[in-house]
Amino acid sequence: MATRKCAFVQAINEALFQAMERDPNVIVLGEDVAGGAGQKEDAWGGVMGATKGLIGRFGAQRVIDTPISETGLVGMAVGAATTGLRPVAELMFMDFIGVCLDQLLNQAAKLRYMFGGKAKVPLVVRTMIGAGLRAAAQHSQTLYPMTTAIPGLKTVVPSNPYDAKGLLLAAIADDDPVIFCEPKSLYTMTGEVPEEFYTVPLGKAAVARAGGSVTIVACGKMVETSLAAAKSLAAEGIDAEIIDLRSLSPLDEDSVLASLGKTGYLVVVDEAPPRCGIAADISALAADKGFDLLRGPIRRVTSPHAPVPFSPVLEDAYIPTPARVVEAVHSALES
Amino acid sequence: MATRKCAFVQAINEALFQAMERDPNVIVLGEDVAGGAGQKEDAWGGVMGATKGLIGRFGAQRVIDTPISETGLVGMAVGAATTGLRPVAELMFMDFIGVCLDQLLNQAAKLRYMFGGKAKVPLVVRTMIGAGLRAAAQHSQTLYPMTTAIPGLKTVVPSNPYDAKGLLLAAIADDDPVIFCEPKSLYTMTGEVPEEFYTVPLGKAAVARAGGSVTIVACGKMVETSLAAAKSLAAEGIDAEIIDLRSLSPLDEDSVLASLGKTGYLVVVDEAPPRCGIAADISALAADKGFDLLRGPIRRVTSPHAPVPFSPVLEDAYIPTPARVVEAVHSALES
Amino acid sequence: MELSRERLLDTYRTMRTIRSFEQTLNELSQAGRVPGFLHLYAGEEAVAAGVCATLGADDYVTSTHRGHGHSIAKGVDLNAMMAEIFGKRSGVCKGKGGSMHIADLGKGMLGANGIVGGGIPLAIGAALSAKVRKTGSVAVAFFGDGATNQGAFHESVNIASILKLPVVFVIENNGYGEATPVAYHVNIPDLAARAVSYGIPGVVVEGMDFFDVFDKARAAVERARRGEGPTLMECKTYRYFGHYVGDPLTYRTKEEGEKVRATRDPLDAFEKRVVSSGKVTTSELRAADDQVARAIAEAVKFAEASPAPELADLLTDVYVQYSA
Amino acid sequence: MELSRERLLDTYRTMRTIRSFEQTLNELSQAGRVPGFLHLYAGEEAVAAGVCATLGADDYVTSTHRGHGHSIAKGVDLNAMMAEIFGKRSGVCKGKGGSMHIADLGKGMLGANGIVGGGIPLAIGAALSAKVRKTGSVAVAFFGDGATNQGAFHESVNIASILKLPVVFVIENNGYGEATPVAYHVNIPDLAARAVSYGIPGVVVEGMDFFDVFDKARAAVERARRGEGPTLMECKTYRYFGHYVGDPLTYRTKEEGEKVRATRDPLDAFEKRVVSSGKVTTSELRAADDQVARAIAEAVKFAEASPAPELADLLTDVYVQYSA
Ligand SMILES: Cc1ncc(C[n+]2csc(CCOP(=O)(O)OP(=O)(O)O)c2C)c(N)n1
Ligand SMILES: Cc1ncc(C[n+]2csc(CCOP(=O)(O)OP(=O)(O)O)c2C)c(N)n1
Ligand SMILES: [Mg+2]
Ligand SMILES: [Mg+2]
Repeated sequence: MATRKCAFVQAINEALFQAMERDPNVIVLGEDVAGGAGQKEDAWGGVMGATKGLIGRFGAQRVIDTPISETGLVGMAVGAATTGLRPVAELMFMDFIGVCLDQLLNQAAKLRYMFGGKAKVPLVVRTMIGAGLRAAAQHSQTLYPMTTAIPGLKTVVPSNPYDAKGLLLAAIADDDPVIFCEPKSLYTMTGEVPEEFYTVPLGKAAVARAGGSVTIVACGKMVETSLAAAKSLAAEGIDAEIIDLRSLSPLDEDSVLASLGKTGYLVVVDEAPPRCGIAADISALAADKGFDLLRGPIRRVTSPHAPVPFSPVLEDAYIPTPARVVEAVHSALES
Repeated sequence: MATRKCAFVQAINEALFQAMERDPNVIVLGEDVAGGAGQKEDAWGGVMGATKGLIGRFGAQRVIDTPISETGLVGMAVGAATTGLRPVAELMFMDFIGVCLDQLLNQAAKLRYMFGGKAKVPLVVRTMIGAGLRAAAQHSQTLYPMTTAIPGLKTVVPSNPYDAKGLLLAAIADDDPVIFCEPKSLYTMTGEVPEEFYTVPLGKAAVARAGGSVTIVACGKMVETSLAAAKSLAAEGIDAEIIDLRSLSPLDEDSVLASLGKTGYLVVVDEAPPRCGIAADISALAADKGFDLLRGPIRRVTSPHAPVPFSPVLEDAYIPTPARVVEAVHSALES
Repeated sequence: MELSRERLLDTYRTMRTIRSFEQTLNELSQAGRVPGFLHLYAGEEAVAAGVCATLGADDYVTSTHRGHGHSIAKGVDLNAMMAEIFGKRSGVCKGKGGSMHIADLGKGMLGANGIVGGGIPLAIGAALSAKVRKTGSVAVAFFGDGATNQGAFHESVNIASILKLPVVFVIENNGYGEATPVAYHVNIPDLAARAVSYGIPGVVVEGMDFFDVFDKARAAVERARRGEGPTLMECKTYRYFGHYVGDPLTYRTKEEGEKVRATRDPLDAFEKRVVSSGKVTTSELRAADDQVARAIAEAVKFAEASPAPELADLLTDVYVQYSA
Repeated sequence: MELSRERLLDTYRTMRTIRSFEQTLNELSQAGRVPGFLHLYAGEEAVAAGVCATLGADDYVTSTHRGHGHSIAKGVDLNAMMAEIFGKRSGVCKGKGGSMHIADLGKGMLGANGIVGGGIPLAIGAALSAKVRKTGSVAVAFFGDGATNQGAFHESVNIASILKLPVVFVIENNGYGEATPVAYHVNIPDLAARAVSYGIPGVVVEGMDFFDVFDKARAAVERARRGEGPTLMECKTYRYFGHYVGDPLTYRTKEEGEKVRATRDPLDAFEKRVVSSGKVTTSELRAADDQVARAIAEAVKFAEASPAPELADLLTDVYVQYSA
């Protein structure tokens, strides 16, 4: 496949174009996804430009600006998905899930089960996550543990442009509702991305770095953080293996356990706060099915049990850093 | 203190009476908390009667029926708490949190932090949780992992009438927002309850059964389930210690670790589905700070990763049973 | 009265079926023969029957916790409904949903819903689907007076208006949300007036009169199908039983209910009208009653005789596919 | 014009302060000297100033992402605001909130809010508190045209109406929600018409005219204080800058903005009116301009010179108390 350097946000954009080209039932909807100026070439295309150009190519029937009504727009997408469309709804920031959670928790996630398998809900909700942009407590949260916990939903978190495109195309092709979390601080990250259509399967983790000394499990932005930590660790002769989960639900338990089988030590790095999060979830998996493989305690590197602060100095201290990952690895290996 | 047998729901009711008697700033609001008939003695007092009689005693100024508008009513309670009242809002079923989450996630939980400590939010949200009443997927969920995960909120789950009254009084006296989860299948459970005002401190677990062979951690309805399991286990000579968490946030880590120090084995029982739940959370704690105490894998007994089914045979298979707890203990001890 | 004799009889059968279905369930539930909570539709038959009589098989409806009437009017199989309410594997949702989640997508019935207001966004989604896929279908959202105070109502109607979606919003104003009277929970006499907020027609309907419902629903459905956007219909109606089976009904007088039954009963009114029109005879209606009674008895027998779900069913239907 | 010379000068100073504050921030932000996203209030000064001029220190306001104007009009300290926006420890929220979360409960300012519509329920809560505790205070909720499509708006206004809460709902209709014009996102000419849904007065206000805002807000506040319940005010206004600093403004023409500035500018209109009334002289206003300029420069200096938060601040203020 022909690849070229491409930013994360462009990879998202390209996936949307290709999905819409292939299937007339794919539609995009959300606040300013067209962007106020109708058909005009310079329409916003989303607050960060992720949907830029779609309105010009596919028109207002399939690229739908909505009012600021997340319950209405997400619920409309659920209803549309149940009746023949494959909507990609944009929930601008995942922090806003609080104004529309019911349509995900009690409708999208449960219709199929409650209806005895007679419905399917091929819905994707794209949404931005994570801190680092000085956007403060209501625009910086990492809330995917909430959707991971909900049976009936799938939750996906890409960590690089290649996966962003391939996972989004897989999510759109998937017949179940998928919460697609885009770490906003990665939007400008560049990487090799094939021009063609391709998918990265949901529910399959990736080995972001192979190694034998310790397993580091992460997703999204924290993969980059872990890779930076692994670099320092390598300098001290500690060879970390990094598992990039990519999908939180379904979870690729085998990949986590296989790596643990190689290394015997586990550190889980996650940007969400510690309680009932992914770090706890992976720890529990390892302490149950992987107990016999464990040679030391499982350390977690997470944000603190606190809201995201505004001030840059505080925000930088809030988000897990490579230094904290290194420290956790030392602590895991030493005990 | 003079105690007498009292049902769980009466203990709740008595706590509300006593809190309202002591402090004129305590108000109760929610859907049909008075119950449509105004001052009349036979007003509903909530769908399950938990607020029965309050309207007759305290009047419509302090016992406020609201429209079916959870965002409005919970948000109103948050605003009232920030400006001098101590509201006890009823969110009838925790399943309905999806229509009002924002007011908890982004307002109640964060105002104090975002405002640099200048606000306090002495709010209690009472809400029913759990399966067993053939109420199906949208009226049976155990969603406290969601609020436990949110920094700024406290989450409490009583397992018996004594704790229900004492924890509720403590929650109302507390200056932070507390999500008070009432297992609806325990409403008819009776137990000794003092007539007087008393509090059970938030953030303190209880030893529901002392034992030395294995630690079982549970909360709410699952304490009863675990006690039943312990009874069978005792017959085989396995002496389980049961830790009733009571508060999920703040979490009494010390009690969990202390028990683990005695037994070396851990089983966590929870009614919520497995992913990113309390069972995972407690496992992670033990696999980190308690790793050296662990003598075997940590087993979790939870509901499956599925919505709650309606049919009685399926619902009974959905909820963790004493038999499944026994099995998990065997498996933990055997490996 | 332009409806044919056959359609009038069909309509009567629909309304009678709803009434008998609910009366039967009320007894079965009080006798402990049905699990779970039931919200009965008796008294409101003319709304479901009147609206659904204007719809085709390809049109959609979304429903509420009080959804049996909508399902019956939309043609969901009685046996499968009853078995569902009994929690049996032969139920329309394999016993996984129960009374509050009856759905049959093949009939355009997108589900009862346990979340007040929860079905309204789904209805505009079905309407959007019809519009984008150009199927010509229309969606109807049924919901109560209480539900009009949910944010989901407000957001959905506004979106439908600005996108001119083919949808009809039907408020079933039965005077109460649980124990709370509508005069307490809103400050306006007619909920139809809320249409003003969205720039769409708002219509007050005598919800106990099948013909008034039918006429106004037809106009609204036709308007939607022409691509002119949504209508908000407020059907003034009444529920005969309590909010749920077991409700002590302390919040309304016995006289209030008796008066409605005596003066506004939708089946009586219908009977009087069609018999006096000469199109249908009393004995035809009595024959229909018998037919319905047999069908309901049959459904109960079917439900009771049906096997429970199998334990493996617990884990199916969560996803279409859930693995790597 | 019944306001005294002093109050008119105060008002002018408030509006000029808002204008200068926002112009200064626009420059600082574009120069990269301020972290984060900024939503500027310039152009809408008459709304905040007009409404808050009718409030006392014990009255409450809730605000939005575009909240600087409300804070200034409610009397929050400029230095502390500026330091907050810079993320400094001397900020009114210790640097933890930033532009989108400025609050000062001592001044009755219950917070800017990053969630569209999120502040409206808080306002009715403050009003409930005033009512139950009989303090005589009134609460005002400020929010945008776009926010009127949030469920939180609908639920809150309805509750306030039925409980007759002392609250005033102020829509700042600046023509756009982000890039979306109001004519797209609703299907009615005046958002004030939504008052019909709640049985409360709805008032259209020329939001660029301080005096129209003041008069109508006063009536609404007095009504609330008398215990007669809420009012919905729609102030037609305009934002001079983009949705946020950095917005390419592709969705509106340059001419549109220029025309509003030339013909409806709230500061110009105010100046013309008060000068021609003879109560205030042009030179007094120019002196006020200088005073304001100095205060803003001072605030920037204060903010820049202030120390950053300390790392320990990261974990404080999450709870009042969090342990067993
Ligand atoms: C979001 C939500 N809030 C509360 C409830 C509990 N509840 C179930 S039915 C009902 C009353 C609904 O009233 P209305 O909409 O008028 O419908 P009706 O029951 O009268 O048909 C309430 C409050 C719920 N199911 N969902
Ligand atoms: C619930 C929610 N949805 C979306 C957003 C993103 N957002 C921030 S401001 C804004 C536009 C608000 O428009 P309006 O209410 O008219 O206020 P204005 O910005 O014009 O002052 C949007 C969509 C948000 N912050 N919160
Ligand atoms: Mg009703
Ligand atoms: Mg606006």
